[in-house]
Amino acid sequence: MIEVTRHDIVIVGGGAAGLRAAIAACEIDSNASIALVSKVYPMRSHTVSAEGGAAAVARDDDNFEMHGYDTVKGSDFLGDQDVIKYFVEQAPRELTLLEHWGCPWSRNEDGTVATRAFGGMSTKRTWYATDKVGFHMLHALFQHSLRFDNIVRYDEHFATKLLVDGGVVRGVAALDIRSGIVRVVLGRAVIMATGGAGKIFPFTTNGNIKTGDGMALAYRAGVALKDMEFIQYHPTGLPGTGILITEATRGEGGYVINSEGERFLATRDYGVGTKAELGPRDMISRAIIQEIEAGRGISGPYGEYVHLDLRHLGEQKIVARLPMVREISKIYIGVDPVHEPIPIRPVVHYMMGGIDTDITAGTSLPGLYAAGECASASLNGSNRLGSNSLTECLVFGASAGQNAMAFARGSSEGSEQALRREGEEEAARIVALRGKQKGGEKLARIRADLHKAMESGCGVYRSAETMNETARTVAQLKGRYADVALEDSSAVFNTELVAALEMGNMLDVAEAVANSAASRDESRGAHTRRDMPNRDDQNFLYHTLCHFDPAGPRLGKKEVTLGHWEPEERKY
Amino acid sequence: MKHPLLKLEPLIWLLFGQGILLGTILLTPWVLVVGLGVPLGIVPAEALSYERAIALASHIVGRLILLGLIVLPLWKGVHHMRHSFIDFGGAERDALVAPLLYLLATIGSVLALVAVVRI
Amino acid sequence: MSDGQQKKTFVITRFDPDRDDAPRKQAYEIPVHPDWKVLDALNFIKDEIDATLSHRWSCRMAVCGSCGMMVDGEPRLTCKEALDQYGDTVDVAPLANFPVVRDLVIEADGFMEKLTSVKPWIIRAKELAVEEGPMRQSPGELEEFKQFSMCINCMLCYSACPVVANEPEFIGPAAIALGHRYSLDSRDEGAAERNEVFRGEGTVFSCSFANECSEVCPKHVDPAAAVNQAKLNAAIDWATSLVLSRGGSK
Amino acid sequence: MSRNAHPHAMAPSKPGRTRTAPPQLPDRFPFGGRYLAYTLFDLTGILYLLLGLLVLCAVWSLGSGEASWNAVLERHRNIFYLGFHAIALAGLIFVGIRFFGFFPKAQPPRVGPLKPPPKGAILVGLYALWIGVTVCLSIVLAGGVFQ
Ligand SMILES: Cc1cc2nc3c(=O)[nH]c(=O)nc-3n(C[C@H](O)[C@H](O)[C@H](O)COP(=O)(O)OP(=O)(O)OC[C@H]3O[C@@H](n4cnc5c(N)ncnc54)[C@H](O)[C@@H]3O)c2cc1C
Ligand code: SF4
Ligand code: F3S
Ligand code: FES
Repeated sequence: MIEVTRHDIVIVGGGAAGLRAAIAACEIDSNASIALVSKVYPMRSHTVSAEGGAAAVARDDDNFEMHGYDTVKGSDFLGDQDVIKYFVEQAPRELTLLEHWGCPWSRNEDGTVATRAFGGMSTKRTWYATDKVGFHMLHALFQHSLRFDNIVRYDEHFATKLLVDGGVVRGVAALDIRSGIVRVVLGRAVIMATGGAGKIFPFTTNGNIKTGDGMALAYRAGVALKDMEFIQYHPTGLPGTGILITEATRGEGGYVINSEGERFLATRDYGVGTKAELGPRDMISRAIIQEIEAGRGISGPYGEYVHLDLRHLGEQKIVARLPMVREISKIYIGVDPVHEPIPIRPVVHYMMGGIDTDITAGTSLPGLYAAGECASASLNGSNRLGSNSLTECLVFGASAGQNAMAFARGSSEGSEQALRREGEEEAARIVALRGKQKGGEKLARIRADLHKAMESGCGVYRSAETMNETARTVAQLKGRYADVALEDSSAVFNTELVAALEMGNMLDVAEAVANSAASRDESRGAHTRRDMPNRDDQNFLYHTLCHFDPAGPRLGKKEVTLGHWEPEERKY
Repeated sequence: MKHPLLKLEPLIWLLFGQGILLGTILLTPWVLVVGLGVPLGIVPAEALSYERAIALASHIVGRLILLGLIVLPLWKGVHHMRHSFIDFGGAERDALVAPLLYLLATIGSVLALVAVVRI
Repeated sequence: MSDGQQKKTFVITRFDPDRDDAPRKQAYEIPVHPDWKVLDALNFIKDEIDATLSHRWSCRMAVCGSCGMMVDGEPRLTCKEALDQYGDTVDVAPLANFPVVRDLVIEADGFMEKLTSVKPWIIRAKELAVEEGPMRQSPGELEEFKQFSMCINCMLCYSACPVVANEPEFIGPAAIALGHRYSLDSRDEGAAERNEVFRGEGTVFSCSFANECSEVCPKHVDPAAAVNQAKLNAAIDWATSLVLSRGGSK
Repeated sequence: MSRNAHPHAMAPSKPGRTRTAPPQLPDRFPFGGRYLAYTLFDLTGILYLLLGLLVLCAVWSLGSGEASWNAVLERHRNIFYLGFHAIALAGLIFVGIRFFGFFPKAQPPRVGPLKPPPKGAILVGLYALWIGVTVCLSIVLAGGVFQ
């Protein structure tokens, strides 16, 4: 049994990118019907957990050229330069809009918006609202979106399939988690804004919902996933839980120290130069691993770590600028940063790669747009600079909304009959999976094995051998997944069913990550190989594309758009 | 349950609030002296002799204080009783009970006015 | 670590509308880790013992607001509450005062409606253009509403408030706090509109200042303060509108 | 087990999409844990109502002449009246302490251009007022002044 509804456009995802897209669409046409499908209530989206800030040129001593250069250099020159230029120019406008919509940005004494330093940024250009930036941005966006009654929300609906008819995207099939019904939500354009996929790794800052669903849906619908090998490790995660301690701690002047109390980023040569703690994430993560390998880590119940020391900032500054860091440290690791250094180690944080999009947020599939972490517009290249991604969600969320609306106007509705049939097939698949007793595999086992494989093959340091091994394991896991047995046959709020669907998506994303990684025979940005430590612009200054094929992924290449900044050695 | 009283809710709440605030402040000395001190003989009975009571009460300040001493606690009383009634599961009957309680307080308030004028 | 093998029993309220007439209790005895939060235990049960257990969670860092439940009778964020503060038996139930969808999952749509009803967005007589740039707001002006903007919509306050339990129309602590937050924002001009809402069907005056909402709020929003401030503002607004409409009636 | 809350508590305006179990009140309500103080606080409503009515009676009698006033004074010596006033005093102090504690935070940071004094100052002011008025009025009533 399915239910069919029609809208002008369908947005999948209620995080910063999805909400921004919805609002952008409303601004164009306040009568258009906009479906917002999200597997959690929008304000629960993982944007909520972003802490440090959002970057945009704001100060007199800053300009677009500098923001652009920092970004392209951070990307290890794999960022598309037209995209970067567009992004930095739109950024101030987008953050200003958010200010108009009520986001409680922290302020300078004169009432202007305050900015802070961030890793890899050459000046203070990160707007912040203490250290709960994502939370405040998401709630401001969500609350602002509530004023438009033409946004029709499908809360707690899990999109499982892109519906394509005549080569054009016409909507999605979505499981209503609450009732178990499958809805066919039709629109003349679809925007994917489903966020990242950190959950394919065991140790991540990402929440439970970040399972790469949108990437997998697009991938299976024939759109390439781009640059999937680039997984950002954030240097400062709490051992055990992986909860993030924001980079703003370093922006505000925190030190990273080893077991000997040494500020190794400043004293040793890790490529970050005088930036020390304000270097980019990939370099600092590698430095921490090297310190640990050199025996200068501290060992604890959850493995080796180093320290993030904020004590010299003083209680007043910590309370005023970093209240959440203090709260989190106290609750989740039992440390008060005012008096003790915080244990930290690199943790999987962000996917530079994603659905292959261009400067318009469009994809190779007509009618399909993507924005936010699930997309790869090639802003971030091989390494994202902290605080660029929240802004990215806004900039490309807005263009996705605008361009999808424009596309929808010129597009027909597609054959309802065909789409209904597709929806029914999807519903049948889901019903068959629900409480499927036959099978010898347990979901939790598959997840554990996936985690192990991804960590060993796609960690901070990689090698041909481990990556290929991981790619093989993932392929096996896909086979085991087909044999999974489930226990819960209830139609209502069946979270086991949702987890099983998510597992299918994670395996597809993991497949793309492992295979893309194995194909890049160089070290660049977050992709660091022990066996090939150097960057190779001659052969590898291109984007990796990974295409879905039931027989196994097919890899391809895409040009990097250069033209403004010449690639050079990345040294700070 | 929507009832016409909703419109007057701000007024009721203001009276109620003052009942807690000023009512408590004014009632404390009253209970201490009139309710306990004099009857227990701690305070000499002459303090509340008819003549003295009349003299104090007929002053304009005296009249105002007495008015406050009656009206404010009445409103605090009925409003809280309404809350209690709802808390103990009477929400369905609120549309009936609330007007009755507020009527009681209104009648009491009118009588209070008469009483202080008539001294 | 896990060698000590401390065990605890979790008595969990279960309800499957497909099968159960009414909620029932089910006990699980599991080994627990000293560092665990309550949520870790639930996830262990789901992964290892009973995959049919349903509960909401995501961020596991006390910011997404999805994991609220009654733990030993008190509304708590399960990802924030350390297990070691509880005894050998821990009772976990869905949030009080909400209809129960399944197991530990409650109906949140009613809350979403209340949240929307207070117009939680910046209202201005004339919308600003982006070109005008960010508005100015002093740190002092920010301070006036900052605390009330910290709400994560976890709804714990709703399950503690006796008025919410008994008066279905009551807008309730978090939503009123949110509306009040916008009215206090120096960039907003919509206070009068919201006061209208506050005096309407789910009137703020229903709140009996139980203060339970603030007691249980994991984010120190102090919604009781917001609700009671909103009362005063709504009352003042009512009084002035009374005077004005009498004086200004043409 | 706890009692059911109002059947429509926190229900959406349109009926939910699946069958739900009815909302329950928190286990401890109304007399357990912190709820006890709240419930008692509300129940002091009865005390205040009775006190208001007693004062009304007294004032009315005062206006009716000496005899009825003296009857009032006489009545107050009755053990029930004394007991009631003792309980009432406890109730007043309880209400005062609980409410004055909450009062400062119930003041908006701004009403138009007006800002209230700092919270600490409000609290000190309230207690000063309470004690001050109690002492002064008690002295007046007890015949300390205006003889
Ligand atoms: C801990 C942490 C801190 C961070 N700090 C910063 C920072 O300081 N600065 C910065 O710039 N960036 C930061 N980031 C990165 C940034 O927050 C994210 O990249 C960004 O929030 C992603 O937003 P999004 O809208 O793309 O996705 P999300 O916010 O993850 O939202 C995804 C949405 O898609 C929905 N969805 C997913 N799958 C489905 C499906 N199958 N069906 C229906 N709906 C679905 C979800 O319900 C959700 O609404 C941080 C990230 C983390 C994890
Ligand atoms: S006010 Fe506090 S308890 Fe209530 S929803 Fe918000 S954060 Fe949760
Ligand atoms: S608990 Fe409820 S009664 Fe008022 S003070 Fe909070 S809203
Ligand atoms: S899981 Fe997000 S608040 Fe607990």
